[in-house]
Amino acid sequence: MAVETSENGNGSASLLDVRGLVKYFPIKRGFLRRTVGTVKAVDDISFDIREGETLSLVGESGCGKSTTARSIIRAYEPTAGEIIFKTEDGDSIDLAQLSLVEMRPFRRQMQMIFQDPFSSLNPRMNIYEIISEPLLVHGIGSSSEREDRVAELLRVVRLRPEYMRRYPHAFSGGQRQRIGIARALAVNPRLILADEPVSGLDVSVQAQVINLMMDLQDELGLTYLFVSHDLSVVKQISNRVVVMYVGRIAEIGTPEELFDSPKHPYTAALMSSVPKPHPSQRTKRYVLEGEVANPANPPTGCYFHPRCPFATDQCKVEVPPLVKSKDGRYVSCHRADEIELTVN
Amino acid sequence: MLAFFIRRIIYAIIAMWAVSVISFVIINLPAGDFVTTYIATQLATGNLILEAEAESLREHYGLNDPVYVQYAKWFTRILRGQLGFSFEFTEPVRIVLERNLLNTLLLGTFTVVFIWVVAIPIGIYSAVKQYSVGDYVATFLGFLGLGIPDFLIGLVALWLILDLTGFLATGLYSVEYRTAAWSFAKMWDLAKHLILPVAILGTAGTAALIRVTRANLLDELKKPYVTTARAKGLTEWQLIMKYPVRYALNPVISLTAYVLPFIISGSVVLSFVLDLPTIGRDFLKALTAQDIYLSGAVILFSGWLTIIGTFVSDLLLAWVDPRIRLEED
Amino acid sequence: MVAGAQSGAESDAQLVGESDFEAEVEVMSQRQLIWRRFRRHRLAMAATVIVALFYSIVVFSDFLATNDPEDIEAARQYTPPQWLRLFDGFKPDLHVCRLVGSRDEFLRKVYVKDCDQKVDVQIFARGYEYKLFGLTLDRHLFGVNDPEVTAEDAIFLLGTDVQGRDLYSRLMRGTRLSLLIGLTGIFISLIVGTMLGAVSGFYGGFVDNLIQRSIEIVRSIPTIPLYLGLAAAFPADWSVERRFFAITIVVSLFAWTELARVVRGRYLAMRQEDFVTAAIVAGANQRRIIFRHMLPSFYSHIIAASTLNLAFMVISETTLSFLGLGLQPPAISYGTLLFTAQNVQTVALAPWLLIPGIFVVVLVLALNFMGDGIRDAADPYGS
Amino acid sequence: MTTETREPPAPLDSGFRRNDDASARIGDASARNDDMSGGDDGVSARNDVASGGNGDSPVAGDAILSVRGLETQFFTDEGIVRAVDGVDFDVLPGTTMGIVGESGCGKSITAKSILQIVEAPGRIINGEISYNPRPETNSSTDLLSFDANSNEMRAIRGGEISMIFQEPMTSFSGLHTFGNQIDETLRLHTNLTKQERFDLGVDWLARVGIPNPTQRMHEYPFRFSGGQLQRAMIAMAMCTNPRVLIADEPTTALDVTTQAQILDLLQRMQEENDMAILFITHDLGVISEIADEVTVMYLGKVVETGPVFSFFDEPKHPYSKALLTSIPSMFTSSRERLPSISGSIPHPQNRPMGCAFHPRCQSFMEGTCDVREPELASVNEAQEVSCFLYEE
Repeated sequence: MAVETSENGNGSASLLDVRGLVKYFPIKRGFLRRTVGTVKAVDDISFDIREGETLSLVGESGCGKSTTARSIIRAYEPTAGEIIFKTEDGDSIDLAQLSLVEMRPFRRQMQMIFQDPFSSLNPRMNIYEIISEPLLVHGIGSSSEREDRVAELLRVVRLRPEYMRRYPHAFSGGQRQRIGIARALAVNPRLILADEPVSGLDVSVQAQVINLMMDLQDELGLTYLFVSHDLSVVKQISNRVVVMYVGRIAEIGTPEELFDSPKHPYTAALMSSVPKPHPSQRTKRYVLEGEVANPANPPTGCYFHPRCPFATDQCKVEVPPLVKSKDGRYVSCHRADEIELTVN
Repeated sequence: MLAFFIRRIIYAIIAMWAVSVISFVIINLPAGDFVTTYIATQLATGNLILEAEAESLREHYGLNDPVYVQYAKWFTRILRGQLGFSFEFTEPVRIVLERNLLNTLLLGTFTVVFIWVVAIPIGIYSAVKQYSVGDYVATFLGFLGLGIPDFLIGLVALWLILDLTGFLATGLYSVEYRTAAWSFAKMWDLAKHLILPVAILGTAGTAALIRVTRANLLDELKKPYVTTARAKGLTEWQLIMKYPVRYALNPVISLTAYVLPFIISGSVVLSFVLDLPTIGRDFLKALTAQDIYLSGAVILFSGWLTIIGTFVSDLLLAWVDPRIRLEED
Repeated sequence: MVAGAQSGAESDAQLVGESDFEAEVEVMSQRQLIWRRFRRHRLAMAATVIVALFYSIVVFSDFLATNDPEDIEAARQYTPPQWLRLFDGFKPDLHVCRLVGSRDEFLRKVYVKDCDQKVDVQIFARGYEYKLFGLTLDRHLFGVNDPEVTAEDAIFLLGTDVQGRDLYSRLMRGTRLSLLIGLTGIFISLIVGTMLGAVSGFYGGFVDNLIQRSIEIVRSIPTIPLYLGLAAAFPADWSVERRFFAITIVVSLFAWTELARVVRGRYLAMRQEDFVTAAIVAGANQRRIIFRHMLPSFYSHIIAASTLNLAFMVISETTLSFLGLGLQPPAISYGTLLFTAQNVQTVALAPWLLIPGIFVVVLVLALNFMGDGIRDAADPYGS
Repeated sequence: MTTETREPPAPLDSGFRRNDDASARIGDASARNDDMSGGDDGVSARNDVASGGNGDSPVAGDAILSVRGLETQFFTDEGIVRAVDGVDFDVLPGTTMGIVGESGCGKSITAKSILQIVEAPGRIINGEISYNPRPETNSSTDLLSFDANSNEMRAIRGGEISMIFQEPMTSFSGLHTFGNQIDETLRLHTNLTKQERFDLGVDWLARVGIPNPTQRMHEYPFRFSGGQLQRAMIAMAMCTNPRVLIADEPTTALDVTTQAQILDLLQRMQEENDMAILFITHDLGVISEIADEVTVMYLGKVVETGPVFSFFDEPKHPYSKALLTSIPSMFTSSRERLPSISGSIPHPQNRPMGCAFHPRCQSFMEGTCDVREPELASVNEAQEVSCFLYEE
């Protein structure tokens, strides 16, 4: 599915270009651990991330959004596909082709923020050791320079530098998430992959972290790949959103486009399912029938067709490609141009 | 379930083969071959064996063959039921084993029953009334039972009984019943004699089972399905017995098949202290006399029994757990 | 939507308040936290003290002994224990009561305690010569201050055996040997277990499968018959040292499986942890991830498993030697000491011969409590 | 996907929590759902208990469940945790009371306290829970006067007041078939025969929208998906026709599309069975979708309670206001910086002096908020708030 995605004038604007990314996990059984099947966690997806923007991956659990992020940063080995990254020097390099050792220098340019503020910090290391680790492994600075850098980073994420000798267990969830952000910022990366960074936090703390992330983006010119299942958060933070369903992309668009005039029936259902923020907006919901498809044994054709009210015979056999629709949006639906969808 | 079953059978066969190799190695470890041992025993009883005769014996048993051929021959003989000759008892190994088989199985079975009957209620109580005095007592006794070697308990018990009553509580039968035919009187005599060894043999198992039951049940009691059951209006005991106890005991009960062979092999040491007429006692005699065919056979069969027991336990566990039983593959 | 919405922009700049944590907890490392949790475990603490005492016996066994453990005194066979008395009336005076031996009508030796005749016991008394840290010494913690003491004047705190050897001094020696076997065994199983566990977890796939199946097979072999069979197969004419190592290997034969299982399990669990992914993403290499991030998280689990293994090994040695299949005289261990009490009639005659059994039980219990305590402290949520 | 807005309820005319408009609202709601009307039951075994169909509006001012001064504490090794620290609220018949709060605010413990199923080391220390299934007769009983294991309390649990939980996957026993587990509930609370119980179970599975219900009765929970299990749990809770359903974060573990299905189902069940729902959640969006009344909790205390419209239109407590403005919604515009609440929730053991919210409060008044504890008091005929801003 070679979609020409890096547009908006000159192709140079995209920092990361994912083309035909595939990640299958084998299901192993039996005495000889034979592979008896595959979980198609990410099944041929393409999108790009432009410099300075926040691109969000949304979808329900098991849709492959986290796997996508982890494959991009090579925490998982992608099964197939290209991950073209534009380096600081302006070169384009396919990260998927690199060995893990070759990958190491590029890790300075892309870092990750994790969901669980408890398990993402090594409980046996203090804050200084945690934040300075990326500096240490890349051999950046002397130990006193690293200490200054950690102090600076702590101030950047609004924590007291004096606390750098303390251990993670002394901090609350929101504070730990700030520590995780400081670690990600340590090597001045250009791309940050945030995997559900606020879903482990109390709601009253979420806004602090989101605001911090948006401020840092403005101050440091960061690019975010933001993975979340929380559509409200996604709407708040993103420039563009990729909607995923069972390992495939349903639709790509700006939050306004997707939330106000979805093109894909799944997007519409998803948006309609989000609870309204005020009781006066209670409406009859568009309740999606049936269950999410099993990525180990997905249906034929469009994965969404068994639940889709608009499905035709074509949908049952033919996989819809992700194509540019008439008004310049990307949708993978055979009937995108025929059907009218509204979210309430 | 079928794939699971086949996988388990393959494991079991490999394990049984591994045990046979180990047994063979043990048989062949002592310096010299068994003909040397045989000559020595014969000499001790006053029989002189000529060098030629020894050589023909070696030929007959294939002792001049390469090791793997010896193993193959030995193994095929075992499979045909020819277990060899016991020098210590001067009769075929098979006869020696059969003589005390019943006693051994009786002792093992009663011990398993004893362990379940004592340990499971205590384990359940201990978990449900966590941190109560009874729980502490049970936990401490459990540790004690695990920490004291069987033979020590046996010795102390024997000594105390001897000291207090002047009665030497050894053996499984009183002298007058030792060779008598089975009768109610003999069974009653056996029952009296079984109490001490069963209790001692069961101590460690009971202690272990109390700990396992308690730990499993404590884990289960925290699970959300217990809260669901409570919210239905069940009484505390009804719900504990129906749900978490079922969960906690599934693995425990399925272990029955696995525990029996362990108890039989574990009875070796106690049989020695209490002079019980079991295969274990014969085994120990065979070991000290380097009676290789008998000891090899015991090691082989207790190993095989255990492997079969493990296999049956796994199947039972799979059977009681619908998640495994109904797995499609 | 809401009147009077607050402006929260500046509140982000608010720094972490001091009041957020208790002053005591905040700077503690994970190791300190584990230690603190462990200290709260009273029983485990007491057990640790006991284990430490046992290990001091390993080092100072000769210093603690009163008589030469090898000395045979046929004239003093089956002497009952002479309890150490600290006071004479109300006057502090370390002594034991003299035992007067005679023969009864069956010509058996009987001893009568005569507390009018005191045998003085002194601190740092001179006794038989021994080596400690390369020095030849003859001072003992306490004893009768005379290297050439006669049997009549010697003290036998825990009585004597059939050959009139001092059980107390032999027990000090036996502790040394039994614990050394355990320690050597732990060392072997630690190396084999952690290596195989690490390899199994790290490489996965076929290697993992092979190692896991081997562990299952080893675990399904009944321990006692195999131990006995192997021990019995050692030639009777082996030297004490050779037998020592052979028995050590036998007792560590099964102990490695548990360690391998623990290490592999922890390794696999750890690999899923986000902080390990974070280290990968940071660009750390394999070595740093394993040694800096993963291993420190299972130290305590390995220590706990080893402690429990040690108890198992002490029991195994004792049982084997008790049956005459493990260590053999003249080696002195718990097992060989109990070997002299194999017979109930002997026990009835000289019950103090079972005292080594009490040592075994106390040691094994202490190791169990300590191991459990470490495990609980290392992993408060259960493993 | 029509747009149909609900009218805000008419202003209430007295200090009483009147519920005159309850039936109107229900009628309204059923209109929204007429295309979903499930299979007509006809099997309902004992719907005669405290019946009162949709038409009989309850006598004014009577809550079916009224919680007063509830205190539940946990006696841990580290000290006493006051998980629920004096909680008051009322649940009116046929309506949904939403309890909203963040982690550690005691909302789940409050729910479990009502049924007296708080796990050790937790204990209910104080309080009164009046259950009044027949408001017209005014025959209320204090549930806390019953022993937790008494027959009376067990008859209430699962019979009169049912509960559903957050984790559908672990809330069923994996070793028993679903049929076995629903049968148990029916056996405890009805006198039906085995066959009748089975038929009723099948009927309820069908009603909550599970395909092949007869076959499903014989299946084990691991064969159900998460959403189906939550439906099955609702069926199990509803099969005894309870007067009150306590839903403890029933949609938190579910995806948003499944959440929508479950919320729909719960509303339909409420209409069909005329029961009150106590809905516990941390999600204000869910509250705005389903609740008629809202109670906001913070660190074991109620900070505000009142009708859902008043809460969303005119939140009184600074914490409520902050929550409403700091959480993004589908209607906040993109890339907008939201005001945020500073600091984090204290550990329940390090509860701040005075008003527990004062260290994070924008309206903090020194010398008052950090010294005294505010009481829950009426600020108008509908809302009650515990804040010194409203103290006369």
